[in-house]
Amino acid sequence: MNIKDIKSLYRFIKGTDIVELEIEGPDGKFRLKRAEQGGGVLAPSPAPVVMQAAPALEAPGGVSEAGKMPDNVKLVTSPMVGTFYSAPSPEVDPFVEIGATISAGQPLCIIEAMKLMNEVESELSGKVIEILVDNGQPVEYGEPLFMVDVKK
Amino acid sequence: MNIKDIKSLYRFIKGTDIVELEIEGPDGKFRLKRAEQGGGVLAPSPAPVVMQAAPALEAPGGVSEAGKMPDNVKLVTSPMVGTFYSAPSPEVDPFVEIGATISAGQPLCIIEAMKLMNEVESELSGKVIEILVDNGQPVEYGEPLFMVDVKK
Amino acid sequence: MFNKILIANRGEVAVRIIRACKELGIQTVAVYSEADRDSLHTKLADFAICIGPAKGTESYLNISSIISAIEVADAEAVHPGYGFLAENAEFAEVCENCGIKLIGPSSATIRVMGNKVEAKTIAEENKIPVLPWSKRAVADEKEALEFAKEIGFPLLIKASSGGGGKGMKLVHTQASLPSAFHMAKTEAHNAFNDPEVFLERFCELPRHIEIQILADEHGNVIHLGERECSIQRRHQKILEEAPSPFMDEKLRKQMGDASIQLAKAIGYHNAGTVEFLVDKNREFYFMEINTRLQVEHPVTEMITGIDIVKEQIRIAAGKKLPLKQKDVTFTGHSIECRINAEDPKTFLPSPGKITELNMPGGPGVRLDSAVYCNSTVSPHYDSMLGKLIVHAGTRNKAIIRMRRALEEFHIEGVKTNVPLHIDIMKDHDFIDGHIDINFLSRYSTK
Amino acid sequence: MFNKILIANRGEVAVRIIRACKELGIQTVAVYSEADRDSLHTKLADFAICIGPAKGTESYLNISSIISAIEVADAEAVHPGYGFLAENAEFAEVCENCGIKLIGPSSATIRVMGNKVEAKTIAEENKIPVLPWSKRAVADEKEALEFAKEIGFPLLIKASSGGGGKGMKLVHTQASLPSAFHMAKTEAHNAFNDPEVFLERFCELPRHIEIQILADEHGNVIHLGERECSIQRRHQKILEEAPSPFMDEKLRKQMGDASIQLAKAIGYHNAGTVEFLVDKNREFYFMEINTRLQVEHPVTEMITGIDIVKEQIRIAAGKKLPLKQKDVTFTGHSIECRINAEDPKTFLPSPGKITELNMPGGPGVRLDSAVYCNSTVSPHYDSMLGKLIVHAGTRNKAIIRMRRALEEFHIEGVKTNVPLHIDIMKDHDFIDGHIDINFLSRYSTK
Repeated sequence: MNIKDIKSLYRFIKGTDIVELEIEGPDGKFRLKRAEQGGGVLAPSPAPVVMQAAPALEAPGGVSEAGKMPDNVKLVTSPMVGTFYSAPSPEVDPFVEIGATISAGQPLCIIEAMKLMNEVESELSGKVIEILVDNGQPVEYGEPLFMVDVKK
Repeated sequence: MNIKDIKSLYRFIKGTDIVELEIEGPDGKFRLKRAEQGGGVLAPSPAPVVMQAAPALEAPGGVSEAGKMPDNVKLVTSPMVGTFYSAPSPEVDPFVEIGATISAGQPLCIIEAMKLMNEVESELSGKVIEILVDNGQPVEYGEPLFMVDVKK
Repeated sequence: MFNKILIANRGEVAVRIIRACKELGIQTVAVYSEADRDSLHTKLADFAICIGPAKGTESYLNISSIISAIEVADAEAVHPGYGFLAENAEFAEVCENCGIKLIGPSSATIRVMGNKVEAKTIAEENKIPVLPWSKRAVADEKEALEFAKEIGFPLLIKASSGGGGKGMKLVHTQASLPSAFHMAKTEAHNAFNDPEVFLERFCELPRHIEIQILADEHGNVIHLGERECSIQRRHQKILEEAPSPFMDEKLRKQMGDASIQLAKAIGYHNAGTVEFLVDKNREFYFMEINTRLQVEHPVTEMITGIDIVKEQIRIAAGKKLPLKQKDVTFTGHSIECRINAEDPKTFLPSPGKITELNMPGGPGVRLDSAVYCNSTVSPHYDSMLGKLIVHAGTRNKAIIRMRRALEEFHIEGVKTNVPLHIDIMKDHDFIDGHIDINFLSRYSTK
Repeated sequence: MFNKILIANRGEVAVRIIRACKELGIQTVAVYSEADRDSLHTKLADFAICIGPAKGTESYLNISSIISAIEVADAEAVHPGYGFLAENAEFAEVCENCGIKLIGPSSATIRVMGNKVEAKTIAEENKIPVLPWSKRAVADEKEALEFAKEIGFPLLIKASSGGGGKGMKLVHTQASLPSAFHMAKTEAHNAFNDPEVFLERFCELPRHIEIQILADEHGNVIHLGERECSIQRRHQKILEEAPSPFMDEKLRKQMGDASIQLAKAIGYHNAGTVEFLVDKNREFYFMEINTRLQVEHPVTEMITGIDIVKEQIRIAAGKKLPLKQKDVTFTGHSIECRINAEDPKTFLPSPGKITELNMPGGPGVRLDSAVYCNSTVSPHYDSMLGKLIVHAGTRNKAIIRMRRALEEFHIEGVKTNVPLHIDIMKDHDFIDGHIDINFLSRYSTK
């Protein structure tokens, strides 16, 4: 666990309702505490981090491995590098918000790449339990965007 | 297992009564067959090998690990680098021969180092079952010289 | 000078470019596929962006992903390395349109030089010697037979968009020309999506010698001497050296002058390599220009002391060349061995996890590598682990040093061509400098 | 030339010597202790002989074991490296008596130069500047007080057989002289089995600058310029460079001429290093001659292109120096960082198994190392893992390159002083060349 790892984890946590995270190594311990229902942890980040800092030599895997989730929670990841937009234009409402019920094929967000607006459609049906990135934030290929509870 | 390993093992085997040796890796298999009692495998080597060729990067450990011996068989190893002589002078009989019963403190051989003749005394009592080096052969520090059955 | 450069590549060349940037005080952005999350270039860059899955077409060859990554990273320039998008005119054009500086020549230069018929035509117009050829793309069998009469047999059918031997056919007799012509067209179409082919006289047992040039954006062009690249297997170089044991001062000046003249004629800028065939009578023939950094650039760096990658970056930033031709001097001899993860006998790639690794070191040894112990050699990309480069006072000393260094190389988990390189270092023909592009094929049947 | 050389050492210097021998076509015999069975020098040599248990006194310092090994290996010469038996006059004498060629000066030279009183006396006789001193060993307190009046305070009490700061005491006042004198004698006796001490003026904030010389057995002596070795911790060098940022052509000539003169006066042969203190007024004072290869020899090799280890071997084989002084030229700047397995804060050794390793590479980087991934750093010997050496056109570029290379260094399983070296590369005093032998002590309190 070095500064880069911590930064990278923090960046992950920042977009979620995780309020406590404890990790021991190697593979030994893992503790995660989420905010109580209704807690408003999801404040927008004032200075969005531009990209993932290069992982240090000792950092295995990427952000998506940071937490192990229950089987019913799935991630929607970014299909390309670009800028994440939660709505088709600044004036209108976001495609989805936390708590929304979604079905496969429904548009979830837009990734702008090379000035093209690419609509990302959901491959899952369920309930959106987290939006992991901020509006206007650059995202990598494979970066988790939404947490969906597929049981609901 | 490369040529160097094979040569090194052959050199080890040459001074013993091993007649067959099978090794598989890694740590998987090991088979060793010794000569029948009275079999004369211990022919003197016509061209003594001057020294141990450098072990290749992949060769773990040294000669002494090549075979695992029964608990009652112990090795007398060379206390220094030098030339092994089985007798105090060419005209006289060797200190010990195969089958000899020895007791602790008894001289076993001479190692010549820097023109000095160093008598090697036994720290074991028992029966000499193998002499592992040839008369006049250079030996390393720690190189096995005699196999002694300490039960007898 | 640039503040931040994105490197649109992977492996040792990405590491090489990161090193140059760090020494120039420029921030680096690596892009990586999912398979390269733990690769050295991903770890060494200041920033790293995942651009797609392992497959090259979906990551390192995906122009829109890379442009997006440049934009989100706010990089001012992009270095394409070699391979992938390095000679892709479309990528260069997109960069130009997006206001991103591509560290290389213009898209127009890349496009023209990517077509061998156009390149040869321009060379001839500039009085650079070329092998007798059909002077244009050959339309049909009938034209082929006509041109063949002029050129004579044996001759080569080559693809206009070709490279790496694909779409190339050697024809010894008129009788076999028609079928070879159609096969070449089909191959060219499949490999390059362009069935255009032309005819060229076949040069027997030539040497492959190339001239490194540097051209700034102010019209200054210099050459950094030649590289001998005759040791090839199936048109893939595996060992290069500088200077060429075949070269003399007069021929170097002729080939260097021709290269500079051509570069000036086409308004070339940035680093480039002019490839020639040289026959046993020391006649040289223009083949093509590689509009990018070459794998084998370090041997030139070792004998000239010039950092070609840094010069590329400075040129792209609009700087003038710091040297004139007379300032370029050559010291000693350098050899590069490409270390590939492959079976030294079957030449089949050997991907896997590197479980033990000892790299050579000591005086006169340079390693441009992208692997480390416990790293994984991916099956998705080319099998080159890195390059072992030596420098010494003379060619003979360089050969001895390379052999010493190769013998220190120890790797487990993947097979490599190190044993083949050791054999080459002991080969009397190689030691005597008797090499041509068939050296390795003759050699491997020994 | 020799056919077979035994290397009476371990670690990176043994590897360095094996490399030189291989390039000269000489067979190599490594000796190793039981703890070094899997060490790199054991693996790289053509032959390897186990000479004893891990403890140095029973293996690498055991003269009779090493002589026996030379005899059974039938080696014609022995290279002692540095440390262990490298400046042991008795070992040199035994070699001479046994007809074994020691690659180094004669036992007589080693013995005389091992005694600092004798060395300083000879230097003074040859008009080489020395710091004001007692001119001989000091017998008792009374003599010490008399000499102290002449020399003045502050002064140093030093052991005649000393080295590495042992038996050395700094004295500021007459009152503290007697007790310091007795403490120094006791320390000297314990450390070197020789209680002899002498007095010397204390030079404040000096630089430690040394001159590399090469002397053949035919009376020819040249110098290869200086090395700046002021970055020391407790009298242990950790970083060296060449040329010294403090040096100018005039001072280099003066110190070089003095070194050559001294070497000729004592009939020195083989490689050697003349150590000087240089004060802020550019006055230089002879300290001692190291009658062996220095750890930091690569920085001189990098700027001169001369392979010092090969020259040592050629000289020992009776060859004449291939160069005259005027042929020695200096190109660019070189820095060496000693990479030690130690805690970068507490400086305590950190032995262990290396579980992850990425070594730096690329242009201008040389690694003289004896470790590999999955190898074990033994607690029995000194903690140096190897040396990272860079070369570049200027000192500033060399510093940037070293920092880049250090940042690529990645090792797990042992702690190293790489972070300390990175800090030094960023230090403004270091970058500006404001260094003296207290640099690191001031630095570590920052």
